[in-house]
Amino acid sequence: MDYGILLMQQILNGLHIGSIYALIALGYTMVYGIVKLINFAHGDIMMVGAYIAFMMITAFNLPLPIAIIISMASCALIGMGIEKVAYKPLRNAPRMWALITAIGVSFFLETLFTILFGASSKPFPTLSLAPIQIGALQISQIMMISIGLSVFLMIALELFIKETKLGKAMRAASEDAKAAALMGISVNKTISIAFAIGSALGAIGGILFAMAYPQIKPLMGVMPGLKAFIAAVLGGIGILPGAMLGGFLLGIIESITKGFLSAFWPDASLWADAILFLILILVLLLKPAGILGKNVREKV
Amino acid sequence: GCQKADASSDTIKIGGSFDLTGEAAQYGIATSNGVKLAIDEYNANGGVLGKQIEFILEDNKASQVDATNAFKKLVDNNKVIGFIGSDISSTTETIANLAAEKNIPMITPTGTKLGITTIGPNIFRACYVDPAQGELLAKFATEDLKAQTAAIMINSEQDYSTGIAEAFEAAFTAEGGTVVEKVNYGKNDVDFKPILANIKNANADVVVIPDYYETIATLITQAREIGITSTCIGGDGWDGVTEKTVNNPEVVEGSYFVNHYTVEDDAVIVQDFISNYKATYDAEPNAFAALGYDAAKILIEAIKTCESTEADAITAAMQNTSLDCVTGHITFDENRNPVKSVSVIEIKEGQNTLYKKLDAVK
Amino acid sequence: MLKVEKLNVYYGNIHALKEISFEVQKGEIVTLIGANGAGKTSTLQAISGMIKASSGAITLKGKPITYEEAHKLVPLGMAHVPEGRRVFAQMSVEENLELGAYTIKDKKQIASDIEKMYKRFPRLKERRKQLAGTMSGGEQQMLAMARALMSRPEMILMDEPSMGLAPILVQEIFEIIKEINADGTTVLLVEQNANRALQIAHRAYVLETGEIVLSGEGKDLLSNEQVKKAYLGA
Amino acid sequence: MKNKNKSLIILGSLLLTYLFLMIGLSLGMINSYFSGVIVAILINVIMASSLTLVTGYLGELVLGHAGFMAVGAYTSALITMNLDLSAALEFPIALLCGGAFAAFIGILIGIPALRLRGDYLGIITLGFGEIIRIVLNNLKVTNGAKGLSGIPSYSNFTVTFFVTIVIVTAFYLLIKSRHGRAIIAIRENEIATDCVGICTFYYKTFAFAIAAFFAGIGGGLYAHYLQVLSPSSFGFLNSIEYLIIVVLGGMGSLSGTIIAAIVLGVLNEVLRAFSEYRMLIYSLVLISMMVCKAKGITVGLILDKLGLKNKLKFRGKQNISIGKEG
Amino acid sequence: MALLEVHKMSVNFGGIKPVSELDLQIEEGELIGLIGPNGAGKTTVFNLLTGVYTPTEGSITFNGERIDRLKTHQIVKKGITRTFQNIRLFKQMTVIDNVKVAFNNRLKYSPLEGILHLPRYKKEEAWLEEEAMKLLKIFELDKYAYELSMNLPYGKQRKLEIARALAGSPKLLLLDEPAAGMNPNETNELMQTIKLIRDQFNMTILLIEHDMNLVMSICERLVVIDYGMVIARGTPSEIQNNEKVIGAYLGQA
Ligand SMILES: Nc1ncnc2c1ncn2[C@@H]1O[C@H](COP(=O)(O)OP(=O)(O)OP(=O)(O)O)[C@@H](O)[C@H]1O
Ligand SMILES: Nc1ncnc2c1ncn2[C@@H]1O[C@H](COP(=O)(O)OP(=O)(O)OP(=O)(O)O)[C@@H](O)[C@H]1O
Ligand SMILES: [Mg+2]
Ligand SMILES: [Mg+2]
Repeated sequence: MDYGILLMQQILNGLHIGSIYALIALGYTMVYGIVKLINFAHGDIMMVGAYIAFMMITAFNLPLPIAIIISMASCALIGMGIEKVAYKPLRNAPRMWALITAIGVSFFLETLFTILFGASSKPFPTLSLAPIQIGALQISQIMMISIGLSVFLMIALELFIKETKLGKAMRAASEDAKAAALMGISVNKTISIAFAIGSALGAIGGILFAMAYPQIKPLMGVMPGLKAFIAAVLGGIGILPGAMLGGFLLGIIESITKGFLSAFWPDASLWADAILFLILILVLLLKPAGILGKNVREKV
Repeated sequence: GCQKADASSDTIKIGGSFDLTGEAAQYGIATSNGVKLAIDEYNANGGVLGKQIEFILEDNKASQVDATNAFKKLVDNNKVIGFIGSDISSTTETIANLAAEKNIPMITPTGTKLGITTIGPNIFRACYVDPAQGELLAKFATEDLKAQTAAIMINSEQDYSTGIAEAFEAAFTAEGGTVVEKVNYGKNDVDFKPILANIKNANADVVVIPDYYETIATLITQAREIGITSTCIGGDGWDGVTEKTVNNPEVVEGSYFVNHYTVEDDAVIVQDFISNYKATYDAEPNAFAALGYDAAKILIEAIKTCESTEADAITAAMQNTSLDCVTGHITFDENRNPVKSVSVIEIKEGQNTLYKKLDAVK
Repeated sequence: MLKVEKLNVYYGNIHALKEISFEVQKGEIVTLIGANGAGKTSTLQAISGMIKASSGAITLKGKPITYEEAHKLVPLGMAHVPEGRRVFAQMSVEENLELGAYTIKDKKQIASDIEKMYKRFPRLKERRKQLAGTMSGGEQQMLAMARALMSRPEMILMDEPSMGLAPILVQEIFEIIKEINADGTTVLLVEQNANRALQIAHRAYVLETGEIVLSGEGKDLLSNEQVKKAYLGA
Repeated sequence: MKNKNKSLIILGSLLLTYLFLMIGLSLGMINSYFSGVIVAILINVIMASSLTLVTGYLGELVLGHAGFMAVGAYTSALITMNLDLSAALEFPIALLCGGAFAAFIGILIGIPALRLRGDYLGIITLGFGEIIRIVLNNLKVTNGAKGLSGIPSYSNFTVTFFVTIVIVTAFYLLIKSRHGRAIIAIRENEIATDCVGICTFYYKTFAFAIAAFFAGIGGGLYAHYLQVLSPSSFGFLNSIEYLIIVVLGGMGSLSGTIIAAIVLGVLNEVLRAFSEYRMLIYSLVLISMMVCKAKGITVGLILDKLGLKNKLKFRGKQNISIGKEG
Repeated sequence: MALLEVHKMSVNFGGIKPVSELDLQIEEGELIGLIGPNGAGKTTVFNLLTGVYTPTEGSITFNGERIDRLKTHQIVKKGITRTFQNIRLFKQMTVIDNVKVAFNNRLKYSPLEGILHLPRYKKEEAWLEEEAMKLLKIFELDKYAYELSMNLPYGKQRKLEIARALAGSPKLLLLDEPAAGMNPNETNELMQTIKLIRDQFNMTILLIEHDMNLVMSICERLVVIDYGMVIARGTPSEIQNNEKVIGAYLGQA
């Protein structure tokens, strides 16, 4: 067996699932960046996005791109709505309170969709694009779309946050909402926008996920949501390039332990998640603020 | 609320508990639908012992604590005289302990873990145990598919999957075959490409995938995508997979699995079940639903036979079951596992078709 | 310019401001003095919308703003140098200044104003890329002041702008206050440095446990025995 | 003086509660279902009050508490399954060993983990919790995914009731001691705590170990109540469940935690009949409870508004100040 | 030998060198003022002395022992405590508990003794209550003892910080702008209190302050720093007339 090819193939696999983690993690980070909320419902927004696209395609026979746009727009609205109802009242409360509300929202969306669509999975229409063969390597086209999209969106968002006025306002509002208001920044508006962007990103992530693993079900967002959260932390929570890097890394680590390591150590995939978490723990011990995180010391 | 015991109650109360909201809810719901269908049919025909059957269903969201509370509630508050459930093995085993202690006749439609029924003389099941499926698959692979090499994919967090895999490996080796590759994955995995690379390299005659249909659908799609062409086989968990692959039916084409029944079976009971289920739930009945239906039937028929609602009498009657069911003609062995025939299903043109029937194994 | 009538503020059960009424005319420097916990900060915060008044009426340029959200007051020409500086710690000095000019559209004006601030506080120019949170206490105080001025306010509320500043800068700050006032900005100033504050103020109010107990011209209060004894440490 | 009286009253009312429940139980008025629900709630009380030591009092986010419970559960179950002593002897031994081993693991994990803060600590504890679960899933002694069965049924109502009382009391007293003060001080301001000469690292690890110890005991009770164990009962969502109780109870309030455990436990049972709609209602209740909490709407306030504390004077919008950090 | 001896101490934060080659000596019982322009590095000196930051170069000797590599809590045990420029109280704890926490190192009972209310616990806690109250009385905070510290007005919070620092029974007390946010009258009161504690506890005190009235009237010696380096040392009157200090810090009054 050619291990080099195997390793390359596994890295490619990792980049694929990683790019989806990255997209979801970007959404996470948008929201986290402004309200410092670990939005446990983000994975479920992703599920909602996938379901909306599914409905658009199967029930209304719309073409995929239009379905994606509708799904993103509706998720943006849903995200803003959730923020208004469930998070805004807790803005001045201790952070862990909002965390619990987020969990509540997550349960709510999961159950609501179970009731609406049933607990069992639905086959999601895939694009049957033939994989591109480069030598012994196979590259699926959906994968290239996912990777390209996540890199593009990361750069666009980073520019938005760092350079635009609105982006700066978001950062200011996240640090000290009251002081930001004294600058004339409408904190409510900024937060709404962050949720809209984050949720729309979640929707894209959900659709790409559904296209790659063509089943959707109400609990589909739980694991990717958790992984995306881990990715965001790994890269340095609140940092957009970090989220993307974390997502890719996570995907690669996963696929290498499961697919490459297991060629030498048959039980590797039994321990895959443990290995993943161990790496995460090691990284955080060496870099307590994540890979790209700056450990800014509190001025005393 | 806390009700007083009412011996002269005018209904016969049967309890059930399944995962209706947890991580395996799709299976629990299908099973409980089968149960409900059977009970509704009995009630429509006048019930049993001249009384209507009241089926009380409690959710346990796949949690052992919830299963315990649900069962105790059914017994203590609702005074059920028999119990059907649960779906997955962990909650079923939890309940079986309690049912043995309280001596409530119990039958699980789908709890396949080996030790469950030996917990007490009143614990039965409608499905076959995991090892039996593994052995059947091994036999089928060597005899019918003439397979010499096999690769196994195991969901290591699921005792159903590990149980079948272990038995398959033992039997397959005993028959002279070699297991050339074994890979594990977790219950939450969706990206199987990494492990499939190894399966592809192994290039075995058959690939054994003992898991449930939703995972199978995702897994096998990716397997075909990366160019695995081996024949795939599996257990009863596969029933339902064709629905999940309607968009790309070619991925499961030519696969085989052993099942409790086949839709092609023209026995009246099977055809009635299928049409009634479709009419009631607007969905195809899968093996879970069929087993739920049979479990209910076995319990109710036992009550009918012994003409009593007394636990020991029902248990004895269940032990002596000899009944035509959707999943075949069922009798019980001394460990209260069903002895029934097995259908080998071949997926052809996106449909489950009967390949052959195997005799009952023990 | 600013009119406060019968303002009441509660924190839970604490009645922090009791029926406070006062006025600031256009072009004036008015100062509020009082002991710790008298309610000076609460007054400023209620005006700028950082906390909600329980009752009372506040008008700015004749427009009622009692329950207006804080961010809507900036376009009306109000700025607030808050207690405790509250600079954006994770952002650079320059970004802090840019945010001060959030409501200003004219990019050229912003750039020239930033230069102006750098001239006033050379230390800020030296540290323009440093994260504001790592600056020393006094440096942050300068930044907070500069940031508020960036919006070119007509009315500025200042909460202890000289706190933690070196003596040489304290002089500087009071010079700046006079300067911007001369340029037409109305100032409502809260200061512990009552001596200096009363010297530059046109008028002053004395606050004691949430109530206004005394008011008058700055110079008059400076020689008021009661004030001397209580606040000037005579 | 006042304190003595208070604790006597509490003790008395506890005993009365117990007697009342026991009589109910023996007369058959309270059946095994209710006593089962009570036992499950009591175990949740233990789990949540141990978690609140770290999350509420120390102020650190922990997302892997179920892991410690698992360690205690498996350890104690393996002991009682393999020891051949009388129940009265082996059960306490098993519980204590379970607790001790969980505490040991807690220290092992705590030493590296506690160098991190906030969400990073949260994720790292989540990681350790999952690692524990995966280890249990792959070990031979724990019987892997199939889990353990045939564990003796020792956790009856009386045992659980008194163990819970002892644990909660111990927590209460610990919080009131110098150690408790140090732990709370760390939550309030770590740098200042350091600067008054307290080794924050030691006290953090200490809190973590104690929490793990009691979670381990909780796990032991759990194992001997259910009689079967499988690794999947100790996943991430289980940890979340305890966190919900802690936060709902008010973080750093033992009585609140107990009340929340009871309310959620009862809610869970009441809603069971709604099957599919159960989680929908549960989640809505959860969200509205948190929103009400944040708006300061509490039972006390409602009583206030109803005039039970007479003064009904409405003072308009109030500025309720709450600490920013949790 | 001096109580505190700082020799060529420097610190570097990625290019910025807030303190460089600083020498400082304090004799037992002295009351010294550390002054200098904003951003001169005064607070950083405190952070270095208390181990919040570790010096990149140089040494700190306290009471004959090197302390520059010790952790904060170890340094506190050696006898240096401090207050903060930005108040850092245990906000949600009562006033008295704020002080009690700082007594922690002087208590010996174990967790088990605490849980079981054994005699040592009772004895020590009773002593603690008394001592903490005594300290609060000095600062006239006793009537707020059971209020949450965050509900105190600013000036009282500063006093509580000093009380808390004293609870560790330090040999050297570091006060960072204790009079900030106080009006002249309150500053006067504070001055009296500082004098009082120095006499009563025979404490060595190093204080940072921008209020010249306070500094000049109670400090025996002043050290002036700018850009992390000492630019002048001397008695208040010497400093007041030092051209360099006037130019950089005092300004023409
Ligand atoms: N967030 C709050 N929560 C509760 N009470 C508060 C809060 N903020 C202020 N108070 C109380 O309100 C009263 C007035 O406080 P305020 O801060 O306005 O006084 P101040 O005059 O600015 O005092 P200082 O000179 O100390 O800054 C004080 O008694 C204070 O304790
Ligand atoms: N963690 C840090 N990172 C970068 N620069 C820092 C850091 N801490 C302090 N500085 C810089 O070091 C210099 C000294 O700060 P320090 O707080 O010691 O000043 P200070 O003398 O106390 O001033 P003030 O009187 O204004 O409080 C400042 O210019 C500050 O910006
Ligand atoms: Mg103030
Ligand atoms: Mg300073």
